[in-house]
Amino acid sequence: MKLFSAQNITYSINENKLFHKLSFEINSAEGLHIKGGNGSGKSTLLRIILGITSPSKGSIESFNQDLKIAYLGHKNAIKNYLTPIQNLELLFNDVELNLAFKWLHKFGLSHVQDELTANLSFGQQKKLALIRVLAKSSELIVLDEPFVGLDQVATDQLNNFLIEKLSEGVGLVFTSHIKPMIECKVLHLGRNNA
Amino acid sequence: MLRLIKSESFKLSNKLKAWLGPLLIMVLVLIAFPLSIDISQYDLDKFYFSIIVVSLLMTSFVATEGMFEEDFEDGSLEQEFLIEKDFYKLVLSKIFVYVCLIGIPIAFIGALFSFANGVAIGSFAKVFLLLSLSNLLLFNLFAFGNALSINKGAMLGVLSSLPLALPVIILLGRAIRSIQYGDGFSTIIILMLGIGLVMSAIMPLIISATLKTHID
Amino acid sequence: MFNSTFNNFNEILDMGGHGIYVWSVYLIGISIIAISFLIAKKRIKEEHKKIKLKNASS
Amino acid sequence: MITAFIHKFSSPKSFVILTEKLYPFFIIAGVSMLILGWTWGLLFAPQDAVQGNSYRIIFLHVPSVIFAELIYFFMAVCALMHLVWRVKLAAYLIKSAAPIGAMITFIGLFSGSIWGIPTWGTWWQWDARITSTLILFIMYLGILTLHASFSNLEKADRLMSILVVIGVVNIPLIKKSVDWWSTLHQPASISVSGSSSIDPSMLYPLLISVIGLGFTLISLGILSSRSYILSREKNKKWVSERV
Repeated sequence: MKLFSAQNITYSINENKLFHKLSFEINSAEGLHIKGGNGSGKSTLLRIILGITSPSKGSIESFNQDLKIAYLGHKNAIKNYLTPIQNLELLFNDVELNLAFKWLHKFGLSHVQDELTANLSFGQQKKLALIRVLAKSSELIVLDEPFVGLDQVATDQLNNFLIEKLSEGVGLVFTSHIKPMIECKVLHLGRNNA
Repeated sequence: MLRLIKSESFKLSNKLKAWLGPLLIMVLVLIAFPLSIDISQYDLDKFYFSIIVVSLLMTSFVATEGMFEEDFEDGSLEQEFLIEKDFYKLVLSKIFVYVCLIGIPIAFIGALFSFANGVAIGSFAKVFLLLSLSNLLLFNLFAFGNALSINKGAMLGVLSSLPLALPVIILLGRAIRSIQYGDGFSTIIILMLGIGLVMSAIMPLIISATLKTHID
Repeated sequence: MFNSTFNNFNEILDMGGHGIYVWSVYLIGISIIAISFLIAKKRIKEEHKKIKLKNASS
Repeated sequence: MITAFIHKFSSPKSFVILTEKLYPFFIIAGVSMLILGWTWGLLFAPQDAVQGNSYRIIFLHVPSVIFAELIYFFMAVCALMHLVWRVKLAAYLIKSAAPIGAMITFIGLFSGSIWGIPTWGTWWQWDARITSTLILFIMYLGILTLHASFSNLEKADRLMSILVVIGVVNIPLIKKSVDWWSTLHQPASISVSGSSSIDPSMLYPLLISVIGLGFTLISLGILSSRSYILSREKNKKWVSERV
């Protein structure tokens, strides 16, 4: 099932073109891996897919307006003056909270769950932020560099989770420097827009 | 909406600096004023109001500083956009929470100090009502200034929203006069209430558009 | 209507004692406007220079 | 359809070409009318019965104050065009008009101040008009500061437009409320010569200076918008071809 299709999208900042005339499709049960060097516009492309940023030219067509999207960008969207538990309580309703706590346990964050998030390490904060995506039921998952800062165990956990979600029919779009263990289409940025 | 009000008040009440700070600043400014003049020579009750008005202006600015900055910097705004598709409800609940948790206590302090300085006790309720209403107006305006400047510091926010707040100050001055001379108070309160309601409905629209521009 | 109100140059300068106010206002006002013109022209020149440099390098 | 129409006639390129042609007309008309209006006003118009010769400041003061507000309204129209139809040229025009607006508001304020010394005996009065003009001046500077604070210029354009539109709603409010406030304390200290009763020998030079200053400011606007458009569009083909 088609979720999104992009036609000839171009994005420019201060009249400098970041990418030029990209076209692609996003389907459910299918992964899309966006590759590209620094500053090639990977994050911006994700934000265009999400509808946060609008492309300078071209159009994004969404086939389901009420699509449930789970997203984690390079900003963690967690409050560092709250504890991990408080953060999760802000994000989830009572039903989802159980699953969220399970992930907290799986990621080995249980022993710091009542510390201030500001005192957690970068990797721990990243894991906490990932729970936002992992514990929400969604039809499309959008991730910006999800593997950065994760140890091997967590990387495997995340990979397994994503593979499982793909088999359940969830769409997936992500950017990553590392080659993931997930079978997916690849979109290269920064090759044809020099 | 209820979810937003809940989470905003939870966040604000966990940031001691953000809600206790403005209250303390209000008290300190109100203390500083009598110290700066020779109180034996002046009737404080004649112009103590003016310092209440100015410190209200200052404090409500300090209070709204960083209203959207944190959510913008840590990416919460983007996440909220994915849920609601705009920021109207978020802004509305933020302003509501800020007025309740900071605006009304500040108004209370102001009213308290006004009758500590020789204003008749009978007008305490009037002054309190008046200051609360003007805080509703000021918080709306300063929220706009802070949304414009977002992470560029308070200075820019003041510069862009303080001119908008001047009519409110004049209205406030007029209302205080009417308390002192006992005429036309209810007309002004109704006028301010009307402006406050209209502003609370429209300002979040504008602020929402401003925030959308920022995350774009 | 078109007879000068003033008889000689000194009267024009003096303007019945108000000369200093009137003339300083016009002097400063005109110079501010003139300087704005100069700045605008200089900016155009600078932009032209930048674009020429860019054209030459590409 | 409207959008297509607007975009066709608002390309920065055609704007630069058109205004380049119009510039000589505006600058010649502006400067010559200013010379005419001010010579007439300063040397040939009769003395004011009450204020003596100091009233001659009016021929600079009144035109400046008129354009201080007109430029803001012009900016507001541009801001709406930018927000509704995403016209880039409109944002460029706001950005180039704002410093000119600030400049002319400053001239208006300062000429008024100096005029106040012989007339009221003080250079500043808490009068409704003066106070709201001062606020207007600060608003111009605020707009410029806001635009300068953002490195993403398209974002800066849109934020600036929002502020300008909100500001234009605010201007009549400020005027009304400041009027209300100042009449509380004292009757308006001076009304700039009730315009209906002004003598033709003073009115004509005043009108000529207003129109002359208008043309002069338009030509200044043409220059400053040209440099700004060049700097914003320097990566475009038409710019490199023109230079």
